[in-house]
Amino acid sequence: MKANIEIRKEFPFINQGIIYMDSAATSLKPNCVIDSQSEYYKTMTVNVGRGSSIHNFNTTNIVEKTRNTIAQYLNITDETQVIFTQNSTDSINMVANGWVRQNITSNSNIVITQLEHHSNYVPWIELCKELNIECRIVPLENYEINYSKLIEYINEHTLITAITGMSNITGIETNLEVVTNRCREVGSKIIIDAAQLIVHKRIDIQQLDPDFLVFSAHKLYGPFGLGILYGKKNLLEEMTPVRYGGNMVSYTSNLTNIHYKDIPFRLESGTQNPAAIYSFSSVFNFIKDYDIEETENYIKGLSTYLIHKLKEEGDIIVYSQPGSIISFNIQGVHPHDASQFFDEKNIILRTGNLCASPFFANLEESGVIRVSLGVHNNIEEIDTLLIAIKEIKGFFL
Amino acid sequence: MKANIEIRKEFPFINQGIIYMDSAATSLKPNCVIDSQSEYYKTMTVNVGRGSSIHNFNTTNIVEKTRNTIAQYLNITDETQVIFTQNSTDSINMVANGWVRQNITSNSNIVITQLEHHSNYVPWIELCKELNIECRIVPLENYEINYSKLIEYINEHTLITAITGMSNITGIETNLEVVTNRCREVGSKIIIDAAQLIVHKRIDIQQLDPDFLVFSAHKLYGPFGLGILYGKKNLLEEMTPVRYGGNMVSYTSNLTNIHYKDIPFRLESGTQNPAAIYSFSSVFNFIKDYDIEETENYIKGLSTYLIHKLKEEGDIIVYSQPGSIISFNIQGVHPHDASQFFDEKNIILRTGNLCASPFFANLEESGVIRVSLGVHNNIEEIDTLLIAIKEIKGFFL
Amino acid sequence: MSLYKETLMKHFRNPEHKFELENFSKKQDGVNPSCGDNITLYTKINNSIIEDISYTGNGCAISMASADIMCEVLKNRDNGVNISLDFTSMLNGEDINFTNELEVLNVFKEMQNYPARKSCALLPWKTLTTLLNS
Amino acid sequence: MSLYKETLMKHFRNPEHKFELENFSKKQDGVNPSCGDNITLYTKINNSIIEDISYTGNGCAISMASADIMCEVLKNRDNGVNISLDFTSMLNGEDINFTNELEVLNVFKEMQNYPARKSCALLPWKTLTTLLNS
Ligand SMILES: Cc1ncc(COP(=O)(O)O)c(C=O)c1O
Ligand SMILES: Cc1ncc(COP(=O)(O)O)c(C=O)c1O
Repeated sequence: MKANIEIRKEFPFINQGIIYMDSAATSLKPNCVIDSQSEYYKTMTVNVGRGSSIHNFNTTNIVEKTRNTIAQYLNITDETQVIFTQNSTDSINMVANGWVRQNITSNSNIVITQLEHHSNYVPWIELCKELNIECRIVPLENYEINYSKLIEYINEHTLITAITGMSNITGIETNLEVVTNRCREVGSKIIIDAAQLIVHKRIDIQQLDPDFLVFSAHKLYGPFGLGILYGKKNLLEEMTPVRYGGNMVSYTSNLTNIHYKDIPFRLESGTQNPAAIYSFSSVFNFIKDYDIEETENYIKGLSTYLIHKLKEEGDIIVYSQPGSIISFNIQGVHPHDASQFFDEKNIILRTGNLCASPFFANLEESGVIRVSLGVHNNIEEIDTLLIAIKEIKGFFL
Repeated sequence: MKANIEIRKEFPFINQGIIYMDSAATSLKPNCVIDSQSEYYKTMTVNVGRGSSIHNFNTTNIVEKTRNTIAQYLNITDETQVIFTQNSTDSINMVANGWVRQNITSNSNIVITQLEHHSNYVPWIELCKELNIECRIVPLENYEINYSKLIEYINEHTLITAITGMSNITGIETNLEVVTNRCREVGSKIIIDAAQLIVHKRIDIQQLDPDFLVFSAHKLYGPFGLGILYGKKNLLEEMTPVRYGGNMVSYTSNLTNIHYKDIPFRLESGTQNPAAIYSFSSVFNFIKDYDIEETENYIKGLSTYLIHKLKEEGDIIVYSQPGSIISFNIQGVHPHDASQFFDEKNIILRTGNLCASPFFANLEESGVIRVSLGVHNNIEEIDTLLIAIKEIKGFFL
Repeated sequence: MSLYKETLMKHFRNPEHKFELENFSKKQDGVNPSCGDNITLYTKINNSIIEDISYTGNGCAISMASADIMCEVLKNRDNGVNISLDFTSMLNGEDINFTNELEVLNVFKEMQNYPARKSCALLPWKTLTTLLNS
Repeated sequence: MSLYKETLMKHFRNPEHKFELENFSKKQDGVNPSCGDNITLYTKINNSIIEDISYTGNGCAISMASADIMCEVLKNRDNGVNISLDFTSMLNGEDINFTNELEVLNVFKEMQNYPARKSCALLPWKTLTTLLNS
């Protein structure tokens, strides 16, 4: 791993004296990502389409090359299984409305967990309500998924199990093997919300073998406005598009017989964002420099120190284990009151329910203070954070 | 209007010796748009959300300010009626699945025209097929909408009329007054696809008074990945979200009672693209320098000259009238064969069915050569184009 | 922390009106969608005069103190809606100065400089407006 | 225009196989989704030998010439699938040289440099493969 001081230079945002501890909301963007997006607009510009000009061909090629790069990164053999979407939320809703809706029967159930982000929770709740289907919500135990309940809840009637690969509150990784095994056993499909996991673990699709997996570019050093949907080929081919329009049509006959292209194009209607796609492709060069395990160990070191200090401090509830995300509460202080003190030290972190309100259903607290760390953070920044926490305690307690 | 030589400097893409005549596919991006997108990533970065920190508040503010700017530009009194989407295609599908689907009855019909882009055509065709509803396709007459048929087709059973404000093939503006009047008369809702119109005409929502209107930022000098949906307040409030997830949830109770925020947020789930939104806001400064009518007159001058020369040339079918879009065919030459000759002169234009295949249903041709002009084009470029056309004719005929 | 004035902290720490009113005549829930803070207002209204008012709820110091102070100043008044309008205007940057019994509301003037927290201070007042208009 | 060789233009302008075969035994439609070019192939196949082959269709010079040339070289052959594979490889940049009766196919070698047009030249061959495999 490069020296921290070198790494920090790659991220212009923190060179303004900001302490960025909100990587789980969106990761910092390295210069190469920012610059390549501009480069696209300056030197390539044109819309992607299946036109006949060479410029058009070249930009289309950029998109397809990126698709291939992503497939390789995730060890997906067939790149047509990589669909470009808007973000994780979009990807999940596509599966809910484009596949699950079509395949559900009245005695099906859907399994989700209390640990989900709203984006992998609300779509399922609403679909189940609309179709009058049972939605089974696996409860938590000690802020973690209760795996024995999970195994109990997933049964022969489970059409799909929707589960996060890593909680955006606790940062704890899901034991995906247990879940996928159970799903295989009873024939449930599985969709993995890898929005958080993607930046912390090298995902091997062939090994993990999920039916669907989603993530957002913006949480993997990439630009906003770009999401990924991976799916098994036969499932993607079965999917009904949730958006109809340009680019997906192969040809029409008699005005109303519309013939569609094959996947991935059939599921990517409307003008895509080739600038974002090009920019995202540069991420895969960037992360070559950062051995993901080494980076994780570095971050784990920082958070081990932080958690140790928080416990030493006292009056603090910690919901996390050492890892990239550390959520906690200072007893007696509302997270939003604390946030004022972080602001004054130019520390960016997140407070509140973090779009994962089910987590708080059985807790007294309705929110947390979340510190989420990235490769750019260092021990001095943790110390500044700890000073802020001391001040908060001093003021409020 | 600024001198053309000055205007051209604003668009880095054409400073590579490229003749860009594909503005209808996506407009050129001025430096301010490209730079502000980078600026967002370099100095603001953070995700938009309703967090409590000041940084978060500031980025959220950028989004809301842009919403306000757009509302003002379109003369919309209430900015909550401006919804950020992915592109026009996304906006149209939102209306189809979020409002029309919920309000349709078995004797409703939907009216569209043969002039539509696939994005305002296929969603309606497919919805009607799925729900077994009549879809009435207004035919063309002389490459234009047949207005007497249109008036006949729209009747008391018409739930919605979906119509383009300007054809992306002919460039001819729709007489929207006739259409909206007829819709009012019989109580049909109207959705206007302003994807092409937006850059050529200042739209005044209060005067035009449509029920829905959509466009894409990327066709108005803006970035990819951002669309707009305008809707009447009561209709937006009635809309069912097509995507559920983060940001739209107000609070949840008992795990399954989910309370949503008001519009616009209820319809904007998942991480938005604040960089694109910020970048798009700079467009509205940029276009202040370009009186839209003056610009249109300038472009009309170029195309009048072009059409005159094409007719002089002979063996050419022209589908357009003077305006920003000129589509034509060289008789006996397939558009794709022609495209090779334009490539060699570094002229970017579009050939094919332009994602509007219904237009060709009754024609012998299955595609066109489309020249679409912008404020940056000039007479020398038109002359180069004409030389290429002469060469094509010389070679093939 | 200039935001957390002493008066404000006093009301947060030792609230005087944070309980469920007995025999209330009207009740109203309010939520701040930006953070989940919630409040329930209880009022006894007679001839448009707020004879008694209290609240319960969960939220940050700003929202809870704002609720407590609101209850304090509104008791035995009939112009809650107007005060609410003035209070909102003050937070939005207008040069408004409360006097006499309402003077305490001026502690929130500082919120002009903390735009991210305005909605906290406004939550009880918004809830009040809903209650009075319903 | 190095792309539009004389041989190619000859086949485009004066096609010899562009008609519907009488008594064809198998027929196959093909479309190029990237541009709408379409073709219908007609074949008479006997013991895996293509005894006769023709086409009709609508498309650019490249796709139509490619179809005409394909019909010319395939008549009385039984290894259409293999030739199709080689042809595709050549367009994708492999160093393949057709000889004898197949030599004419080398005019398409230039297409390596026109990636946007490859699919035009391939349309008839793809359609053929579908036909032979069905
Ligand atoms: C008339 C018209 N409608 C809709 C669209 C679709 O726009 P987008 O691809 O940005 O969704 C286009 C352009 O592609 C268009 O020209
Ligand atoms: C676990 C998890 N799932 C889903 C999402 C939604 O991602 P996006 O907003 O990019 O769609 C997030 C982040 O917001 C997340 O942390």
